[in-house]
Amino acid sequence: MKKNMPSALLVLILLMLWQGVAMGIDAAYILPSPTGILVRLWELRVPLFTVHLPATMGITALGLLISVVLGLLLAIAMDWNPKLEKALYPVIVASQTIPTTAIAPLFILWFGYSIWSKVLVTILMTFFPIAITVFDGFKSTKREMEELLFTYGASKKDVFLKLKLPTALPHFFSAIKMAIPLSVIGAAIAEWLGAQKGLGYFSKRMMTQLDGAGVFAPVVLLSVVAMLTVWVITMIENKTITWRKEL
Amino acid sequence: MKKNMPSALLVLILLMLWQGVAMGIDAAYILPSPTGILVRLWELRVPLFTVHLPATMGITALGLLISVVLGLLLAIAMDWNPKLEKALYPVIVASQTIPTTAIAPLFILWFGYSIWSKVLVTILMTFFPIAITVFDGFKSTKREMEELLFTYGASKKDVFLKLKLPTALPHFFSAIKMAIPLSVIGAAIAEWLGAQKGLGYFSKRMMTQLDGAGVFAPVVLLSVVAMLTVWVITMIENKTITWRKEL
Amino acid sequence: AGCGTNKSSEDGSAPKEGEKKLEDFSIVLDWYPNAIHSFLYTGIEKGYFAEEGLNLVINFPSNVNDGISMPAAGKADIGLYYLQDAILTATEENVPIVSVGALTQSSLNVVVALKDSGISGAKDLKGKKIGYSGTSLSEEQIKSMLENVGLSAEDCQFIDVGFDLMTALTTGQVDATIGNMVNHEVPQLEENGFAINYFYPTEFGVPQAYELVFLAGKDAVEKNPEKIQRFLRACQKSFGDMKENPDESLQILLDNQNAENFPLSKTVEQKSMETLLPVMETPEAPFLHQEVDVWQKNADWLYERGILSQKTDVTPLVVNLVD
Amino acid sequence: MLRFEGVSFRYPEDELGMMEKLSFQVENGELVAIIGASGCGKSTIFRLINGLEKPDEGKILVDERPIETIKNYSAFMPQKDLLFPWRSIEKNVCLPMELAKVSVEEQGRRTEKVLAQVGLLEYAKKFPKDLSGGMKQRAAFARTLLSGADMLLLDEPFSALDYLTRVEMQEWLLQQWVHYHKTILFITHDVEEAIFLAKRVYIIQDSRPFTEMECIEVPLDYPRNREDLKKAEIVELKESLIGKLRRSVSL
Amino acid sequence: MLRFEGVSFRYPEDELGMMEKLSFQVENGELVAIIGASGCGKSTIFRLINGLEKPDEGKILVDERPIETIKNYSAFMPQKDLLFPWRSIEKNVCLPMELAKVSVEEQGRRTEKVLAQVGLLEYAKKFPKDLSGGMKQRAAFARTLLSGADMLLLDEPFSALDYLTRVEMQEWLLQQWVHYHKTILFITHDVEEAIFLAKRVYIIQDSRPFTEMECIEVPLDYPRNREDLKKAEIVELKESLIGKLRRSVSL
Ligand SMILES: Nc1ncnc2c1ncn2[C@@H]1O[C@H](COP(=O)(O)OP(=O)(O)OP(=O)(O)O)[C@@H](O)[C@H]1O
Ligand SMILES: Nc1ncnc2c1ncn2[C@@H]1O[C@H](COP(=O)(O)OP(=O)(O)OP(=O)(O)O)[C@@H](O)[C@H]1O
Ligand SMILES: Cc1ncc(C[n+]2csc(CCO)c2C)c(N)n1
Ligand SMILES: [Mg+2]
Ligand SMILES: [Mg+2]
Repeated sequence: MKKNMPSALLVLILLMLWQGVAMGIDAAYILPSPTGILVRLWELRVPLFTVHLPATMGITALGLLISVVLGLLLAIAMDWNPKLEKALYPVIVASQTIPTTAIAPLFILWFGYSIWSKVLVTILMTFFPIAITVFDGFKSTKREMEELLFTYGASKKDVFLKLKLPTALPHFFSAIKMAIPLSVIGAAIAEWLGAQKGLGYFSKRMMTQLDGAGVFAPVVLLSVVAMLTVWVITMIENKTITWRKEL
Repeated sequence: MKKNMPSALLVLILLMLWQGVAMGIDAAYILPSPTGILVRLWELRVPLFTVHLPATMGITALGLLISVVLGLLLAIAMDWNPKLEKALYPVIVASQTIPTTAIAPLFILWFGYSIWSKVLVTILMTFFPIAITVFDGFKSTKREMEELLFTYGASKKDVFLKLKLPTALPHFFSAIKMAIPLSVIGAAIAEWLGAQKGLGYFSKRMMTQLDGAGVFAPVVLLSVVAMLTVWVITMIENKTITWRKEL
Repeated sequence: AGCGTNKSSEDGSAPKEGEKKLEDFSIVLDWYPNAIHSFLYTGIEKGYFAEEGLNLVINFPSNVNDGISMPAAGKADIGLYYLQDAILTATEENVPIVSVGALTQSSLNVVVALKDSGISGAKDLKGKKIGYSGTSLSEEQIKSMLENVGLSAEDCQFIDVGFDLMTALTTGQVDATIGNMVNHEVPQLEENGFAINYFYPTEFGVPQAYELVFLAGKDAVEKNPEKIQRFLRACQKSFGDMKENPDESLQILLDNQNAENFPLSKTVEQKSMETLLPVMETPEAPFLHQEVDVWQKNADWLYERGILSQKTDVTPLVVNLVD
Repeated sequence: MLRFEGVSFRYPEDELGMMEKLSFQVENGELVAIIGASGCGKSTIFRLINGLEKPDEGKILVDERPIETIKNYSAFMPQKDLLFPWRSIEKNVCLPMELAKVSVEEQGRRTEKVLAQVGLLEYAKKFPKDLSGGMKQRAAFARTLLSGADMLLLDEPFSALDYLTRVEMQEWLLQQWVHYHKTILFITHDVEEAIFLAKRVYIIQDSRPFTEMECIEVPLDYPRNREDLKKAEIVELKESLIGKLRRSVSL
Repeated sequence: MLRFEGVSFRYPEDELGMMEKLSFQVENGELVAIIGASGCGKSTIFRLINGLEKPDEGKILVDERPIETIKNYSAFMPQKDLLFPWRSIEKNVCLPMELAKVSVEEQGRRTEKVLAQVGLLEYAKKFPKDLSGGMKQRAAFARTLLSGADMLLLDEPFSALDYLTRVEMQEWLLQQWVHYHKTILFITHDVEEAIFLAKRVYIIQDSRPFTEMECIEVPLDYPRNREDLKKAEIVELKESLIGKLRRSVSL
């Protein structure tokens, strides 16, 4: 607890500043005050928690899961076969530069307003960073250690399991921590394109009504959830990786 | 050239597949064919290149620049002062989980239709990854090397310049390469929210008209530009960092 | 560019230095430019706004509600928005906005469905997927239409399709859409070869309203009404031209259209113009004229429907600056 | 049997070749030392044997088969310890056995035994960062011994050990060798160590590229005794070996 | 002058303390060797002197001032080379001078001179990965010498060098010492090296935690000659030192 003091203090100061400015402007549709947002969050708790939060969580969870599996598979495949790497790596990097959000409306034409069009946006936002980060992790194994394993007659699989996997583990954690916020952003974008529920949709709807506090309420909810997830993952990471500065 | 063969081949195969499927569906508004996109790109070259491309490039460039400067400053500040780190790091990580896109419509109310509302979205998308990645780079300096410098009577500044900076350089490059696509996505999102020009805006308009090829034309343009930038940066990186596997 | 909190200071107090120096006057449209906006382009082309010392800057909306939010936030001098939505937002969210003129004297909003879908009236909407632009009133209008024919709105699905009303319909993503203009979408869809059915919400209990109104920030109207008056005067003059010479006016619009973005079809816009001219000005009401009474009727209806939380007197919302 | 047949090699970064048409051979079960000035190419020979560098010319054969075609023929102890920071000492030592699919119980048994012998039993559960330099070296040595290969390549295995520990390790290595009769090549800077352990000592002399290694037989039988080192002929041999070490570096 | 006053220290990871109430002192301009079994705590003493670890108890003084209050009093050559992979050998050697704000020309001059002396002149522009183990060690040694500090702490500086190179480096170190009269503490496993270089030899004996270090004066004057090592009393001293090295590890 104690070590989080400075951070808590900073957040408090920022919130107070925000509250001050918001009260100064006194126009919730331009800048709602934190207290206003909390009040609104409380008022809207039923639809938010029973309908919209589950909907968005479903999209992000599904999207993340598929992204992680796909991303890992791809990273492993590229690490496995240099031909695959040569073929895929530039394509992946390149594909990352495609502003998926711009073509996202097409997904609705492909999948309709089902969850899949939204999951696809999420996957496209998170899949590439995961694949590339993890692959870079595999690539950053220490040459000398790889050579050593090689002299022990290690198979490719052995090198992978005994050396590359542990080396890439910190990268994997970074990738996940990076992907979580991205998946939330992806879901929010997707819900903009057309949705009947979800926190992104809800937020947008509130925007159309110029209900500033209502815009922020689901956003606050979303980021609290994302924060908690990131926090849990950081805990796991700290437990797992004790040798970061020693490699 | 030769070493890019597999990748070129893959791209070719993918394109041909795409073309085949698109011709099979034969409904450009669901899935335009690559050739159709190229034709449209050519037809639209004048507005795309004279109006929309410069507009979007302006946003991304400005956004990236500010993000890089801010992100670096923040990473350095946190590295400099443990108190600052304790206060800021959790806040930054947390703030990354805010789905900025969801509150982005508000930015238009703050800045109007000016470029700044769009630049802000771009900054919010790219700033955090840069700050965190670079800071993690600073943190990953080898303990023993830091101790050695310390015994030489190195000041904090020396440790920073002589050890942390070089150690974090690869992270910096990764951060930039990650930030470029994100900035493009950011700009595209921002242009959705409100713009009179720009490739994202253009693409969106084409969607309204069900002009599938027109949707893709600016997307293709954007990603070519982003790809070129990433490529240039990779070149610089390869020239600069020759010791990745040796640390 | 600054962060605009002290909104009125930039707009309101710019000193006039003779005829040469034009004052910027920004307007946010309700939709992409179409026949209903011809008079604005005509006015620019003919210099009527310049005569009033104004440099009219036309912005298209990027969100459906920009027509109200931008003038409210002081980021635009005036916005075009829908009357019922304006009442709702202005009262429920305390958005400081006033209406300074009505663009049409009657509703244009229609529900459109493809003929194949078999939807021809409110009774057929039950259980359908309905696309709308995100304005919350559209939902209420559908519900009230259903209740008007003795159905409940329980299982209607509402899908926010933003600006993509036509495409959502034609690609079969939704069964019907609300928020189409009878003058534009209807002929446009027909020209594109779609057989459609359409009907007015007003046929099913929704009160008649001035479809679109000019909204300005309350502050701006109080502090510098003269600037808006100048704008409105120029509008009236422009509308005069549009009425006199619709073809010329249309041509100006077509010349100014952004073809790559939102191409207009001449024939469609001609039809649109024919529909519009009789409702933008009627024998009883000149262009821009608005009656508080019409506003109040709508507000009362909103209250009856339970959309407005309080019975509201809308008199302060309506300010007639010209006649 | 290990045989170099006219092997030439040059690091791409260097202008001068490292070795040219080098031929030599080591019989199965032999214990051979390689000595030479710093930077003369000793470690490079090991890298070649391990297949970590490819000769520009010539062939390297193990039991008459080119090394490219075989696997698992050698166990290498590099100059750096290269312990994996994410594995405890125990787990580090297990590594080659894991790769050789030795059963877990067997791994446990052998690890315990070897750790006891190198004096690290109480450090089994610690991580490399908690060990002193010499302890890490012993852990790396233990790891090498437990790889099942018939040929051991040891690059300065005892350089970081104090005199007594070193002597014990040497004696223990000799025991192991007598017991299992593996082929052992080792690099050392300690001429006494070379003489005490090796049957033959290869000396790399200064010319660059070098084309041959002088070979000197140690006139002692196994098992050997430390006292043997005080014999006049051995002391003389030692002096002559030191004399033969011509540096390739110019100080 | 360096003085330990009742210093106690324990690594948090260990149960047993490393040292307890240890006191000793080294005069300015002295050349002192520390020997002891592997893992007995020699490197730890250097870490304490450098302030990299804080004593749990007691004080460490340099010139009567507690080390926390002063800077730049020592130059440390760690057991690992720790060359920076992104710097050429030349630049690596320059590092301490850069930190001491030595002018660039002066840096160039000194670097060239010292690199010539350690036999790495032609490798000046190469990067650490292109060097052999012994070469890296010499580069690290050169780097340490060029730091301006008055006290040098050398942790097994010559362990990876062949006999001749090592002897030359030793002689050169002695010259440097005679010339600049710096205080030098070095750790070695080579008893001969300790005797040849040092005026006094500290021996860490096996008990854990250790409370004192035995100190032995070497009865030789400077400048010394290699031949001196063959004197009977020195040979005897050497034997007795080896005898004194009781391992703390149980083999
Ligand atoms: N960073 C550390 N954390 C915990 N324990 C350590 C650490 N460094 C060393 N030790 C422990 O302290 C003891 C002494 O280590 P030290 O490095 O001082 O030995 P040394 O005398 O230099 O040995 P060597 O000659 O092998 O280098 C060892 O038993 C080791 O396990
Ligand atoms: N990876 C490499 N790339 C380029 N040159 C190298 C590489 N490794 C070693 N060298 C060069 O090859 C030469 C011999 O190196 P090697 O490591 O074989 O020496 P060594 O005999 O083992 O020396 P030492 O006893 O100091 O370890 C050195 O001059 C070195 O500069
Ligand atoms: C040509 C044209 N087409 C559609 C609309 C949008 N629209 C008309 S009515 C309505 C519902 C208001 O609650 C909406 C969204 C427009 N403005 N202009
Ligand atoms: Mg070597
Ligand atoms: Mg040590």
